Amino acid sequence: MTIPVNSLLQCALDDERIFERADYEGPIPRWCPGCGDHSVLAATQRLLADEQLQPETTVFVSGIGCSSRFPHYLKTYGFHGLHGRALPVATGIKLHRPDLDVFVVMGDGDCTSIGAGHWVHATRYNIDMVALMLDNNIYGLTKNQTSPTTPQNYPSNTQPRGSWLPALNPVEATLGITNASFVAQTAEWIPPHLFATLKAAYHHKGFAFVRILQRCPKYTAPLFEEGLKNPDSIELLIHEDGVMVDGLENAYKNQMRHDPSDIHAARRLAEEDGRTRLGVFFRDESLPRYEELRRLPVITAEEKMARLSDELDLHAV
Amino acid sequence: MTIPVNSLLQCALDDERIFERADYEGPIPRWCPGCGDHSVLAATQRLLADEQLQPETTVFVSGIGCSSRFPHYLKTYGFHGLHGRALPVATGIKLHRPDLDVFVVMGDGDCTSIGAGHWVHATRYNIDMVALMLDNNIYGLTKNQTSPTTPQNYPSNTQPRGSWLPALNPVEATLGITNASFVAQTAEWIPPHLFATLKAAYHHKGFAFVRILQRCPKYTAPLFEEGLKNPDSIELLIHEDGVMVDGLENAYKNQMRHDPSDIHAARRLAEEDGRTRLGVFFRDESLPRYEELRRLPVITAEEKMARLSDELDLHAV
Amino acid sequence: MTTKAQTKTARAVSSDSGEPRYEVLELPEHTVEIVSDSGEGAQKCGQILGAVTAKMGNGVWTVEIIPAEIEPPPRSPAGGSGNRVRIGSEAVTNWGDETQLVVAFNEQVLLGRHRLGALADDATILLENIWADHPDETIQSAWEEAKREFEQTNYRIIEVPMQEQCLTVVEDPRRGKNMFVLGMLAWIYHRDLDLCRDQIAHAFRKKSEEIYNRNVELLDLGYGWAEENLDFRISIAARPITEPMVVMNGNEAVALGAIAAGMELAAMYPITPATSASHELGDVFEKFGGVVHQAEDEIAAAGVAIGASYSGKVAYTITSGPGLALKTEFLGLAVMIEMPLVVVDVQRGGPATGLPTKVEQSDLLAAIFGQPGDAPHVVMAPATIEDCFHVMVTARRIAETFRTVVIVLSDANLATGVQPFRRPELDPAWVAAPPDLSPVPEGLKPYEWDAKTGLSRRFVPGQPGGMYTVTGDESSRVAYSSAVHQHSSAMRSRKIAVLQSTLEPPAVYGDDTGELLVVGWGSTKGAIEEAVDRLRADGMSVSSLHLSFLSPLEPGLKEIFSRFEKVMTVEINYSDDPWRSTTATTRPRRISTKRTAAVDS
Amino acid sequence: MTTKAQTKTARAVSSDSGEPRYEVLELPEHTVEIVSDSGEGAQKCGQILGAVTAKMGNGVWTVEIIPAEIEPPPRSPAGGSGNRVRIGSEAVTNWGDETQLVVAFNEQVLLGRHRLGALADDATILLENIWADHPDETIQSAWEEAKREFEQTNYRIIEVPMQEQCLTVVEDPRRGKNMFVLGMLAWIYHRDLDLCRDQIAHAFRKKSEEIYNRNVELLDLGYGWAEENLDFRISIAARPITEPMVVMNGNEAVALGAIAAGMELAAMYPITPATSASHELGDVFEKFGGVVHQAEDEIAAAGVAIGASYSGKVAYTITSGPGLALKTEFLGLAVMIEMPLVVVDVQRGGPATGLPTKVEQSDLLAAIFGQPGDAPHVVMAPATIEDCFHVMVTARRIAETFRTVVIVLSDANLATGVQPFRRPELDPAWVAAPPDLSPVPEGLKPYEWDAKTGLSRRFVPGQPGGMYTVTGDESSRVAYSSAVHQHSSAMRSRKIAVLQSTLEPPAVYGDDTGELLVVGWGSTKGAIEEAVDRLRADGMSVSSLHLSFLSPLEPGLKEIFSRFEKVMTVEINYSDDPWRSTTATTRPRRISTKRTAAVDS
Ligand SMILES: Cc1ncc(C[n+]2csc(CCOP(=O)(O)OP(=O)(O)O)c2C)c(N)n1
Ligand SMILES: Cc1ncc(C[n+]2csc(CCOP(=O)(O)OP(=O)(O)O)c2C)c(N)n1
Ligand code: SF4
Ligand code: SF4
Ligand SMILES: [Mg+2]
Ligand SMILES: [Mg+2]
Repeated sequence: MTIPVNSLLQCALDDERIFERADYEGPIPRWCPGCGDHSVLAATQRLLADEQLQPETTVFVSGIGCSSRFPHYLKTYGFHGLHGRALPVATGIKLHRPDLDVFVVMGDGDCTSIGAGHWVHATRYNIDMVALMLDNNIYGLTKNQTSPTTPQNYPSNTQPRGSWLPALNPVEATLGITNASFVAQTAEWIPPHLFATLKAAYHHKGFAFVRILQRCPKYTAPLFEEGLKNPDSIELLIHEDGVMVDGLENAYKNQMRHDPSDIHAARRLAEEDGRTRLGVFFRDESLPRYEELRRLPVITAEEKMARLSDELDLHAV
Repeated sequence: MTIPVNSLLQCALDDERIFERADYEGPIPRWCPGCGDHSVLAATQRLLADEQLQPETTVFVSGIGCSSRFPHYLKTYGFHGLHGRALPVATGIKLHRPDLDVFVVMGDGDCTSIGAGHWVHATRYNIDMVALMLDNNIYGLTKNQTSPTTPQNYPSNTQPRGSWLPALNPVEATLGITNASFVAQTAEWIPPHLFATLKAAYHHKGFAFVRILQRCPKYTAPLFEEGLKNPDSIELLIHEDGVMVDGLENAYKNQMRHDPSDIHAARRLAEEDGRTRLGVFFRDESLPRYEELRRLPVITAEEKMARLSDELDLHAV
Repeated sequence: MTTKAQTKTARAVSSDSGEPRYEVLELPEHTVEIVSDSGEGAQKCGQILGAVTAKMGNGVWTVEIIPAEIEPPPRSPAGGSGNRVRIGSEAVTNWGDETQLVVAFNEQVLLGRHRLGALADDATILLENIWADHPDETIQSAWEEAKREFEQTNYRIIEVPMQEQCLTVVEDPRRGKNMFVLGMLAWIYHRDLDLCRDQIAHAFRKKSEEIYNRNVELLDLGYGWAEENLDFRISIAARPITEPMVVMNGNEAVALGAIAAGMELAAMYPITPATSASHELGDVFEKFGGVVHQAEDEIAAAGVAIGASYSGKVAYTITSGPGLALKTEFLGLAVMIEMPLVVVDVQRGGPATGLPTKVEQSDLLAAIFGQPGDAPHVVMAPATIEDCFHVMVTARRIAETFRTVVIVLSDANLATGVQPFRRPELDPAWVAAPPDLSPVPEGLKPYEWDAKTGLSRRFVPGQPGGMYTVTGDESSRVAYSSAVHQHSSAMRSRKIAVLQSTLEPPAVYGDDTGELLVVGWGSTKGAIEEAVDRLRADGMSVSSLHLSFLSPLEPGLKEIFSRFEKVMTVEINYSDDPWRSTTATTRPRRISTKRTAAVDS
Repeated sequence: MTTKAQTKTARAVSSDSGEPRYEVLELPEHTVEIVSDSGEGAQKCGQILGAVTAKMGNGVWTVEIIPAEIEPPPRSPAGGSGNRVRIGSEAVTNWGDETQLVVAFNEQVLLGRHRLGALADDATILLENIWADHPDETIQSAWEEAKREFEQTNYRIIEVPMQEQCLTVVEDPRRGKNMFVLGMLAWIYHRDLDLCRDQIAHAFRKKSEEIYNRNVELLDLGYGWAEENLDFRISIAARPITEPMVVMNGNEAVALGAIAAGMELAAMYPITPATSASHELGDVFEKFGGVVHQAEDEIAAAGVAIGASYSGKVAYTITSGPGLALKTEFLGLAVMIEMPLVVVDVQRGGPATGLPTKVEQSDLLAAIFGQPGDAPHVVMAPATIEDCFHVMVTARRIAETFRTVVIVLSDANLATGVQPFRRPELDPAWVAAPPDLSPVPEGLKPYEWDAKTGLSRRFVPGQPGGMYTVTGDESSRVAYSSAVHQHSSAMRSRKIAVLQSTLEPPAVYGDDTGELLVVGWGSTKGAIEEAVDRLRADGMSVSSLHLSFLSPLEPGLKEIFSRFEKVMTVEINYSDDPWRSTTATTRPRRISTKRTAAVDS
C-alpha cells in the first residue's frame, strides 16, 4: 500500500517507547500443560522485546490448529484464518504493506498437508517474512490423526495400525524448492537455540522458514523422548552466518560447522539418518524477493484520476 | 475394489488380441501445428502397442489445459477432470482398482501451480502409476500467462514486463520429497529418448514422475530454440537402470553416466547450470507404495453382513 | 456426614422421623449431567449410565459436553467436559430441556454450565466438596465466589465428599471419582448393578482385571454412600425390551451404514465433528475390504472418492462445513460427469471455523445451491441416529441408480448424540453389486440418455468396448453448441425429477389438518415432535412435517400445506434479519431459531 | 469479374442498365460478421470496423467469435474465429438476432456458423473463392459438398477473389485479407476512410510504418474492389456524437473501474473468460501503484486479496465459476471476520469446466447461497459494459462501508462484448481514502457493533492501541455461547438489511402496470428491453424490470410485481426440469432460457 509508510517511518523514529516482554503478552494460553507451544510463545515474546518491535506494526498470521492459536496470546495484530491458508493471507498483507513485520505460525498439518501448495509457492516467492512451522508430528486440535510428518508405524486415530508412510521431511522438501532462501530447524525444548534461530530468521531478508520440533504431551510424547533425554541424538549446526549459541557446548556435544551458503551440504545434512540436526541449513540473501520486484510509486487520488484519464483517451471514440 | 481382479486376470491370460498403434488412436488431435503434445501422444501410443496394454484396462487421467486434452485422443479409458486435480482422481482409481494401468497427464500449471499440494503428496504416496508433466513453460489453453516454470524475465500476458521469479525446477523439487521413487526428464523433440523414458517409467513399480520438455510454438517458441538447434546444450544421463538409447550418441555428444540410485548426485545434476539434462535422475523400487500397504481381502455381500452383525453385537443393548 | 443441606431446596422432601429417609420421585423422564475437568472421566461415567439405561428398557439420549480446548486448564468454567443423559419411560428423541440433576467435580465447571443457561432453575446439584477447604487460598476464594453466584438461583446444592471417599479405595482420586459417581447415580435412578458391572467390564475390556475390580469397588462405594446420605431417589418406568436394540452415536451409525451399503472407500480429511466416523471406520473397515483414505486436504478427498467411484463401486467422502466449501468444485464436476458419489456433511456452527463442536443446520443452502453452474443433485437429511445408519444405504443406491451426487446432511447433534434403536435387519441386497465388467454392447455410446428418464449407462474401466473419456468440458465431449448444452442440462435435471416422482409424500405428525404446521428436517425431528405433543396436550391445533429429502423435495407438500392455516419452519440456522424490509420474490425465506443453548458447553 | 451471382438472392436488387450499379439499403440496423481461420486476423478487422462505427455516431455492439481450440486446424467448421458487429442508428445494447451479412475466409468456417444457426435465413455472404479450384482435391470436394449444404438455404452467396486481389499487394495473403475485407465493408457501410486509417494506425502502433502503409493499401484495394463489383450498399443513419464516449469490452471496463475505485491489489488465477481483465490491468496497474498478483491458485488469490484488505485498502479477486467454487471457504471467512472484499465472477457455462467461452448466468445461486454457514453478503450484477466500470466503484464503497464481501456477477457476454459508452467523469472522491492509522481511542474494542446498524470499526495494522486478532473462530474471539453467536449472526445480517434500506426501488421499463412484467438481471438487460420495445410496438402490454442487486434485493419489488398480472424472469440458466412435479415450498423457482445460440461459436 502506498500511504502510511513514510509517516510510520517517521513515527518509528520519533518513538521513545520501550517495550517489555509483558507488552507483548496477551491472555493466558489455552494449550495443554507441557505443550511445546508455550515455549515457542515465550521465545517469540522474548524476540519481540529484544528487537523492540512495535506491537502495532507487527502481525502474526496463522491457520487453524492448536499451534495456530498463537496470535491470540500476543498483544500484536493477529490473523487467525483458515486451516492451511496462512501463507496466502500473509502474502497479501506483505504485498500491500511492506512496512509491517509479518510472522506466520503454522502446524505441521496446516503447512505440509492442506497447505502444501502454498508452502511451495510462498517459499518460491521469497517474500520477507518469518514462517514458523510448529511440528508436533500429529494433528493436535482435531485429536490425534496422522500428519505427513508422523513417523512410519506410529499409530493415530485415523491410522490405528500405524502410519503407512515414512514421515515427510519438511527441511529436505523446502530445500528442493527453487528460490528458497532460508531454511532452519530448531527444538522448542532448547530455549536458547530456539531464540537464536528465531532471531536469525527475523534478521534474514526474505522468506525464513523455520521448522520447530514441538512436543505434544497429549498425543506424541514418545516421539520426543529420545530428543529430550539424550542430547547426543542431537547435532547442532553452527556457523557465524547461521546460529551459534554460547553455553550449549556442554549439553550438546555434537556440534558441526556447516556453512549455510552450501546448498549441497545442506541437503545432505537434512536427510534422515538417525540424528536430529538443529541450526540454519541454508541461507542466501541474494535471491529475488517477490515484493521488491514490484516497487510501487505513491500517487494521490488526483494523480490517479489524471493518469486514468490518459488511459481512457486510448479508448476514446 | 475387490471383485473383478481375478476374472480380469483370467481374461488377460486368455486374451489373444494383438494391438496395433492404431488401436489406441482416437480422433485427430486439436493442438496447434508443431505443438510438442503431438509427439508425446505418438510416443505414448507406441508405448501402449509395444507393451500390448489392453485398451479397456488402461486409464489416462488429466487435468485441464492444452496438454490435458490428451486422453481424448486415445482409445483407452480417460478422465479429463479439473484443473490441477488429476492426481487425486488417479489415486482414487488406483486405490480402488490396482488392476488398472493408470497414466496421469498434466501441464506445468496444472501440476506445479494449482496442483502443487497434490503433486507433493502423490509423490509421497508412491502409488504405482506414471505421471507425465508436459512442460511448455506457460499456460497454453488460457492463452499465454506466466507459469511457475516460465523462465525469469520471459514476458506473458499477466507479467508483460517479464516473469519476476526464476523458474521453479520441478525435478529438483520432486527429488526433495520424501518417498519419491522415480524422477526423470526428457524432451518430446527427441522421440527415441522420450519413448525410452516413458518405457522406463511404465516399468517402474511406484510413482514415476516424468517431466517432458514440450514445445509450444504458439507462446514459448524462443525458449526451446537452443535445445532444438544446439544438441550440445543437452546432456544425456545414461545408465542400465535408467535410460540408454542406442543411436543418440552422434547427435548428443554430451553423455554422462549417472547411477539413479544416487540421490545426492541426482540432486546436483538437477540444478540449473545452463545444461539441460535428460534421463532418469533417481529411482528406488524399495520404497513403500501406499496402495500395497493396504491389501484388501475379497469378501462377499453375505460375508460382509455376517461381519457387520459381529460389529453390531458390540453395540447391542 | 459432610453433606451440608442448602437452605434452598428444589422440591419439598419429607424427612420426618418414622418415614423412609428418602423420597422416591416417580417421573416420566429426567435429565442428568456429569461434568468434570477433562481427563477426569465424566464422559465414561455418562456413557455407561446411558448404556445401562438403554438396556433396562428406558428411552435415553446421551450427548457429550465438549470443552473448546484439547486440555483446558483445570477448574475453568470453559473447560467442563462430560456427558448429559436424558432418561425417559418412553423413547427419547432429543436432548430435551435444561438439566435437572448435575454431578459436578468442581464448582468452576458447574459455573460454566450455569452461565450457559444449561441448568434448570431448580436443578439439584451434587458437588465435590474438597475445594471448600483447599490449601490453595485462591481456590478457596474461587469456591466462595462461585457459591455466591449460585445463591442467586434456586439450585439445591448437595456437597459430596467424593475425593475423601475415593481415597479409601484409590490413590489418585482423579482416576476414580467417575465410577464413584456412577454408583451414586445407580442408586438414585435404581439402575441394575449387574448391568453396571457388565458395562464397566466392556468399557475397560482392554485393561487389566485389577482395574476392573477397583472400578467395581468404587461403584459399590458410591452406591452405598448415596444410600446412606441422600434423601431422594428417582424412579422412571421402563418397558421391557422386546426387540433387539443397538446403541451408538450418529457418526458410528454413518460408518456402519457405509459398510452395510457395500461401500469400500471413504476419503476424508480430519474435521470436527465429522472425524469420529472415520475413527470408527479406520478401526474396522479393513475387515470388510474397505479403505479409509486420509487425504492431504478435502479437495483431494473428493477427488479420490470420485476416482474410486469412476473405477467401480460408489465411494464416499465425509466432512463438515469448511470441508464442504473446499469440495464445491469437485461436486460440480461429479454432477456434470454424472458420477455417483455420496458426500456426508456433519454440520457444525458456521461460517468459517465458526463453532466446530456445536450443532447448526446452516449448510443447507450451500448443499443445495452451492455449486457454480446448474448442478442438480440430491440432498437428504437423516433425522435420527437410526436414520444415520440407513441413510447411507439409500444414498448409495440413489447415487448409483441416478448417477448423481447425494449430499447427506448430518450434524453435530446426531454425530455426538447416543441413542438406542432397533437393530438393523441386515440384508445382503443392500450391498452394491459388483460393477458389470462385461463388454459394452456394440453401438452403445456414453451420454445416450433415455429422454424420458434422463438416465444413461455408466461404462466402467475394464469393460471392453466402453473406452471413452469422461469430461467436465461440455464441448470436448459432444460438441460446442447451445442445443447440446440445453439437452444435457435437461437430462441432468430430468433424472432428479424422475427420482422425485418415485418418492412418497411425507407423513404428517399429528392431525392432518389444523391451525399450524411446523416443518423441519434433520436432527430437529425429535424436538419438534415432542413440542407438538406438548402443545397438543395443551389443546393447541399443531402438527408437524419432517422432510427427508431437501432436494428434490418430496412430492405433495403444497397440498399438505394447504390443509393448515399457517406453516412455519423450524431450523437451527439464522435467516434474514427481521429488520430487513425485503419483499416478495424468489428468495427462500425461513423462520429459524438458534437452538444451541441446552447442550452448549 | 469473378463474382458469381447466385440464383438465390436475399433481396431483389435492381441492376438494370441506366440505373446505378448498386442499390443502397436504408436500414435502422444491420449485423455483420467476419469469420476466418484463427490467425487470419478477422478479429482485428471486426474490432476496427466497430471502433470506426462508434466514432461515426452509430450504436454498435461487437462480440468475438472464439474457437474452442487455441489454434484449431485450418478450414474446420469448429475453428472459426472472428468478430460480429451489430450496427444501429440508435444505441445498441446487445448482440441482437442472426447475422445478416457474413464475410467468410473459407467455406468450412462458414459451415460452422451455419450449422450453429447463427445466420439469418436470407443472409448475404461474401466468400473467398480460392477454394473452388484448389489444387488439393479434398479441398475442392469439401467446397462442393459445403456448397450443396448451402443450397438448402436462402443465403445469397457472393464469391470474392480475396486471395487473388491481395496477392497484388502482399506475398502472404493470410496476413492481408483482413484489411482487404475491412475495405470492402467500409464501402458497403459507408465508413469514413480517414477514420479507418486512424484506427489502423492505432492497431498497428507498435509495428513499422511499412506495415501501416501496406495495410492502408489493402484497405483501399478492398474498397475499390467492392465499389466496382458489388451491387448493394447499406446505409444506417447515425447521430453525431455530442458527448465524449469511450469504447471497450466489459473486462477492460472492470479493470479500469478497479483503478477508479482506488483499489491497488488484484489477485487472480487465469481463467476464461475473466483473464483478459488482468491482462489489461497487468499492463497499466503499475502506473497507479497497483499490483496484479497471479497466485498459485484461486484459493490463494482469495487469501491474498483478504490479507491485503486486512492490511489497508480494499482489494479484489477476479475469476469465473470454477474459481468461485474454490474461493468458497475464504468467502465464508471474509463474511465472518467482516473483511471488505470485492469478488468479480465473470460467468461462463457450467457446471465444472462447462463451456468456458460461452455466456451463462448460472452462478447466481452459488454466489448468494454457496458458502456453508450463515454468511450474508452482497451480490451485484452490472447490466452493461458501462456498468462494468462503475460497479467496481460502488462495490468497493459498499464493501468498505459495510465491512462485507461484494460479489460482482459479470459474464462472458459483457466480458467480450465491445460497446461505446459515455466517458466516465472521473471523480477523485471515488478513490478509497487511505486507511486511518491514527491511534484507536481508549476503550474502543473490536466487534463493538452498533446494534442499530450492525456496523463496527475496523482496526488496521499500524493503528496503535488497536492490536487484536481477527478470527473466523467465533469461540476464540468472544466466547463459546449461543447468545454470542446469535448476536453476531444478527449483526452480520443487520448491516445487510441496513444496506438494503439505503437502496432505491428499481425503475420499471415501459408502463408501470400491465399484463406482463419481465424481470432480469445482468447482461440480459439490453436484450430484454429491446424485446419489450418490439412487443410493445406490436401492441402487447409488457414491461420489464432489471435488478442491480441480487442480494440484498432492492426494496419495493413486491409492490411493483403486484401491478402486473404476470411476472416472469428471464435468465441464461437452467431451472428445474418442467417434468418435475414439485409443488410449493421455499425453493426459488425460476423461469429461464438458454440463450447462447446467436453468438455461439
Ligand atoms: C478446511 C478445514 N479442514 C479441516 C479442519 C479441521 N482441522 C482443524 S486443525 C486441523 C489440523 C491440526 O493439526 P496441525 O496443523 O498439525 O496443528 P496442531 O493442532 O497439531 O498444532 C484440522 C484438520 C479445518 N478447521 N478446516
Ligand atoms: C479451477 C480452474 N482454474 C483455472 C482454470 C483455467 N485454466 C485452464 S487450463 C489452465 C492452465 C493451462 O496451463 P498448463 O497447465 O501449463 O497447461 P497447458 O495448456 O500449457 O498445456 C488454466 C489456468 C480452470 N479451468 N479451472
Ligand atoms: S493437543 Fe498437543 S499440541 Fe495441542 S495443546 Fe495439547 S499438547 Fe499442545
Ligand atoms: S497453445 Fe501451445 S501448448 Fe497449446 S496447443 Fe498450441 S502449441 Fe500446444
Ligand atoms: Mg501438528
Ligand atoms: Mg503449460
